[in-house]
Amino acid sequence: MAGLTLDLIGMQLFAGVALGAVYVLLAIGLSLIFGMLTVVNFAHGAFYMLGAYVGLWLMAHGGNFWLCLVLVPLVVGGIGLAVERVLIRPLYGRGIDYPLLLTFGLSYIIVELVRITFGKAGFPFDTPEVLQGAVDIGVGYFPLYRLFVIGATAVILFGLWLFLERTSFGLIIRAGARDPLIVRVLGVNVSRVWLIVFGMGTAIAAFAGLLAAPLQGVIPEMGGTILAEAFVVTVVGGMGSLLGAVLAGILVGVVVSMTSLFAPEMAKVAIFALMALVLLIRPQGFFGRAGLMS
Amino acid sequence: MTSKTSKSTTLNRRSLIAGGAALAAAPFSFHTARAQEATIKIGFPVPLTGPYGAEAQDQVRAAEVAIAEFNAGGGLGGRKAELLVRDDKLNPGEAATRALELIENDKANFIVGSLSAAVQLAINNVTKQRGVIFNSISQSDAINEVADFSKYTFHEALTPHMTAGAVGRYAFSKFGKKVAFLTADYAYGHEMVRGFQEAGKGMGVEVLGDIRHPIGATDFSTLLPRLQSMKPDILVINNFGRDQQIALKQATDFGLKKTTKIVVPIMLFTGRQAAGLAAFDGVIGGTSYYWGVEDQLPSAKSFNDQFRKMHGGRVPSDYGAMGYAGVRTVLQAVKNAGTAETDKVITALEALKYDYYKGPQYFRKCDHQSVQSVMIIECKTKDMRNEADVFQVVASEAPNEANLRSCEALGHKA
Amino acid sequence: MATDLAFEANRQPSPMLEWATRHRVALASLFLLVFPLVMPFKALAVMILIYGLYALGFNLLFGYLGLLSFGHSALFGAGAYLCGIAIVHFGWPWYLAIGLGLVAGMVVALVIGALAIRTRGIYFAMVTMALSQCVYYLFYQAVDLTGGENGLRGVNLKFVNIFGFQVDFLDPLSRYYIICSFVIAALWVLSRILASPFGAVIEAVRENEARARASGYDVMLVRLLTFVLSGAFCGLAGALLALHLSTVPIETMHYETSGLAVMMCLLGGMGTFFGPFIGAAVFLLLENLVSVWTSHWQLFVGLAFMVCVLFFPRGIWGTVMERMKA
Amino acid sequence: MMTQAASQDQSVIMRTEGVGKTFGRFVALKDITAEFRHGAITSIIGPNGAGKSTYFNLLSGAFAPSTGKVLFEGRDVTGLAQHKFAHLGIAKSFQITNVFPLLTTHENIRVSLQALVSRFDIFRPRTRLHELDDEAEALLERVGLAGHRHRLAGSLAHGEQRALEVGMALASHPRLLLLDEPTAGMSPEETRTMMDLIVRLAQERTVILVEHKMKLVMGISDRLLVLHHGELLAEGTPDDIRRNDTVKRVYLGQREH
Repeated sequence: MAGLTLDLIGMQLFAGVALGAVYVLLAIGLSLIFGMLTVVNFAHGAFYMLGAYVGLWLMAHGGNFWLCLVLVPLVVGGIGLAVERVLIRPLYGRGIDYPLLLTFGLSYIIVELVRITFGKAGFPFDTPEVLQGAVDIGVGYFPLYRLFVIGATAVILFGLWLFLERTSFGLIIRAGARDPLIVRVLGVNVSRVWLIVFGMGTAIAAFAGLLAAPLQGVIPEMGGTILAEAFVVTVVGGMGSLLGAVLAGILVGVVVSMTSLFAPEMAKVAIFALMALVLLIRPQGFFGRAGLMS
Repeated sequence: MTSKTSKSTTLNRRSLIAGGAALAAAPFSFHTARAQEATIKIGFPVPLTGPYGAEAQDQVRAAEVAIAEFNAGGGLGGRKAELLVRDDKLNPGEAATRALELIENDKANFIVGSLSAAVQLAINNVTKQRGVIFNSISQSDAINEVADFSKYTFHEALTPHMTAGAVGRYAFSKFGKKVAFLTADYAYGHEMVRGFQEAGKGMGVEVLGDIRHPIGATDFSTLLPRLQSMKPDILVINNFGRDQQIALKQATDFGLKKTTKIVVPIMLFTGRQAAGLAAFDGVIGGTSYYWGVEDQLPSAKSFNDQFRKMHGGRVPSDYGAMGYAGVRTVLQAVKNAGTAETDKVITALEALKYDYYKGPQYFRKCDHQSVQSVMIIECKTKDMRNEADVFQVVASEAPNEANLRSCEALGHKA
Repeated sequence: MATDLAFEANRQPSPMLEWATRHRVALASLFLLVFPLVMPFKALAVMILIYGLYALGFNLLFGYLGLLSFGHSALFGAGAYLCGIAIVHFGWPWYLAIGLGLVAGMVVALVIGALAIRTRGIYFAMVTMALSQCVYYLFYQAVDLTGGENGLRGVNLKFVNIFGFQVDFLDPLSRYYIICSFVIAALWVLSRILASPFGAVIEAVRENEARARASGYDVMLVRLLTFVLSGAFCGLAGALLALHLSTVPIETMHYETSGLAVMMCLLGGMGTFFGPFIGAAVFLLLENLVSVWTSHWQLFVGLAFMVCVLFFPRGIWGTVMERMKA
Repeated sequence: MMTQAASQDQSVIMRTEGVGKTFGRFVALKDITAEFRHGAITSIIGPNGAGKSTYFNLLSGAFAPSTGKVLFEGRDVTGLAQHKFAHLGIAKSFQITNVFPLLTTHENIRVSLQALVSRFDIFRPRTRLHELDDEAEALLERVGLAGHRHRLAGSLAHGEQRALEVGMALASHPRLLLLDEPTAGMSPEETRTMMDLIVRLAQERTVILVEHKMKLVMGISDRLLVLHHGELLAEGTPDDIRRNDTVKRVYLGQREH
């Protein structure tokens, strides 16, 4: 391990956190949707991909990246609303298998529609000009855009926190995530809450997809790979727990980056090994409710 | 029937991929046209779905050109050729099933195709057991080795050893001797590393490190700081397709290009189009074919023109072009042998000396590897004639058996 | 995770249905005899048999015991690899290799099961997936034995010797019937298991774990044993796959193969005897037919799933059985 | 399975020595030492939140106590797995109806019977276990469900389900039967039938019952334990309890319903 310096470890940590940021955004949506609707959303990766493609389309039609950051979540969130209303709502109360299967089928359809519309090959997605280049973060030069991803994630998390803590609607969601029955007891219009939660989850996924686009470029399959990892994060954090999703997301990012330092080819399996370990010690994840969905 | 063309535009590819009009016209006659006995059937399994769908589609287009030429030339005494396209979904199990379908059900005479090492090895195992000629158009070192090779196995594509060797010899002499590798952790990646290292022997090359990443990685940010800290003259990125695009993009973001020359064994035409100039700018890579050589090579010019004519003015990609050569070699051998009988076609293939699109080629006797040129390319940044004019050929290594792994090394008796 | 499909429970069904249920394996055998003749091609018919058997093994755990595993690809893959390795590297006779594949499925099931059975619900699904990914990685890295990413090649079987008769294994129809005989045997064994006292215990545990425990059943042990039995079926299916394809792709172990079992099972009707088979047949046929016609076959597969979920929630066979009972 | 401590009083079937249970920081039960006599009906009573159910769960092995010991026929059974209790001769019914809803009543009983003879027999047809069928039939008769043998347990009326559950508990030939509020949610008529059944069952075995409605058990119990705030408030015969001032204050003082 020649050349293993503190600076390098510092860089790895930063890289890990930046990597984790995208996981966090995806896991939050998954966790929110699962916690409230008990829907295991297999189409989440497809919405993530859709975010990148909608961004691509907007940019090609005269939009800029900053506008996309606002419009993409709105557009994809809108699609999410429609999906919940038309496809998922009829399945409530039928157990978790059915929404799972439906969203799985839906992910096939979304990916294929994108292939038909945009083609099978991917597209480049340029990093916005002001965010290009690398900056000195004390331990080395780190790409500015990745710092922006960390910042943007923090902003989204802060906004979400404000929304959940300071609005009455947020209160309902927090209560509901802890116990879905409570919401009904409170006499709230449950279907409207669920509709909005699903829309929010997909909007955040789309935002994550847009953020990831300049890192990786855009292809129709981009959601598939990351979905499995996002599930790991969600489960490690405890399904239904937002705090868990945040901590687990960063943890997984850091575990990947640290594994990359010592045994890079094991970076992928490390994620799964971590999950197995966490669940064997704590079967409901960090902050999950015990016995949920059993 | 092969004049049926898949007209595709970048934004709308809702076109039928079936190779023949018969398939398109009668979607449910999945037995494929029970054409008269006389038709020479070439099964063509390629990954139409999956990450290499774009390349696969181009392979089909190029193969169609070969079929059309053969049929326009009167076929084999009037016997026409037919292309049976199958989607192997980039999955070896699916590919083996498709190969079984093509052989057992469609009675295909030959199989040409595949776009991954694992897939071609799976198809090869099926075809060699059943004594059917398979001409692989995808890179692999393993398929030439004695364990997998059979007399029915032909390999039209380059091998990682040839590609990496050519790129290595070029790069090490030009950009420096301190080399670091970033390698996808599977056979293809390892084979590339081996190719580079053998090329570097005797050139005083110093390997600073070889960092392996899991195949299908979407993020290299955790590996790049380490590579950066090694301060290499050359960073060789031994991965393929999407992995390569992302790795190049992120290496650019991390500013690696400022201090280091980045080299890839295979630089894909479609990859360059998907990832954009910024990622590929300044990168040196190898390829089996770039259409731009038509100015120097008459065979390339003629192939490109045929392709343009049949496919709405587009130009063939590197992997696509191998679909052409893969099918045309087999059909030419059929013509030379005067029959579609397997053993005679094998003999004809072994005797074939051809120049179809990239200069002279022939199949080496011991492992049926096509001995051919390797082109070294780099991105064009200016003077592009059109959208497809993305590379320029900076060097070309002439066909030379010495650049292949020796027959003994592959386990063949000399 | 309540299933409401307990067709094995004797609640006085119609005599016709009861007769059919009692002789279901015989009836299925008759059907399977003519099955390859109506399929587009024999290799597809074999794939349906193999994936049907795989889904059947999965269904024992998912449909009958009520545990959703996302790790079954490890059992399937272990069966395929061990059968293949026995032939390629050790030159074992084919029948012993199949036996080894079956045992390998059980052993991997025992290991994964022993670790995972303490978790429940969605967590169980995730632990099994994680552990199966670790198994995947193990086989991926053992390049000398498994061929790594290139897959294991050379599982070549030209002839099989059955009671002195030399049968050409490369002949598509003979291959079908040889593999079919294993599948029918497996169906028969499964039918016996479901009708056995232990079959009742499996369902009891699914229906009410706490009650089963209070009645004196070691629920963990029941789960583990069922997991291992499930592994035997999946391991056998894997072994047959290795022989049929003559290669073992690493994809066999990928978690998407686990997902496939879930999909086939739900499509056909979980907790029903033939559901997994029907699901496998419909899935593979649909994929095959549509993918010859258009490269956008995934659109149609996706649509078929959604239609099934929205309109036939009990799956195809589940819906048929329900109609027949009503 | 046999009693090992001969020094123990043979008339005591179950004994708890200083058992307590905490959930996190919440103390549900503390330091209870009590004895249950062989052949008697003992009722555990107390107001809501007194710790009755927790105590019941410790006795029936649903979970282990945080402190103290549980002895059955002189044998220490503290922390033993739940399913082993059935094999020792302890059976229980749950407070919330707990049957196998999608199995028939007959299957419900038979599965319970089978637990003692054939748990892991995976190959013989279960229909060949004739003796179990006959015994299941007899048990159905006993709990008054003979006419419902082919119905799915989930489709039975509430009272019938409770009866079925008692039948299932009896299937393990228990020497000790633990019943958690067996009449919860029942109509007065169903309650009367159930009480009659309990008295009949108690002729052959020991019964411990948890009940919220004190009046109901006064008549049939031999002994009573009164819990309050997780502690043992009093124990004795029904008459003792009736006369106990503390009990009157904390328990009878409340409105019964």
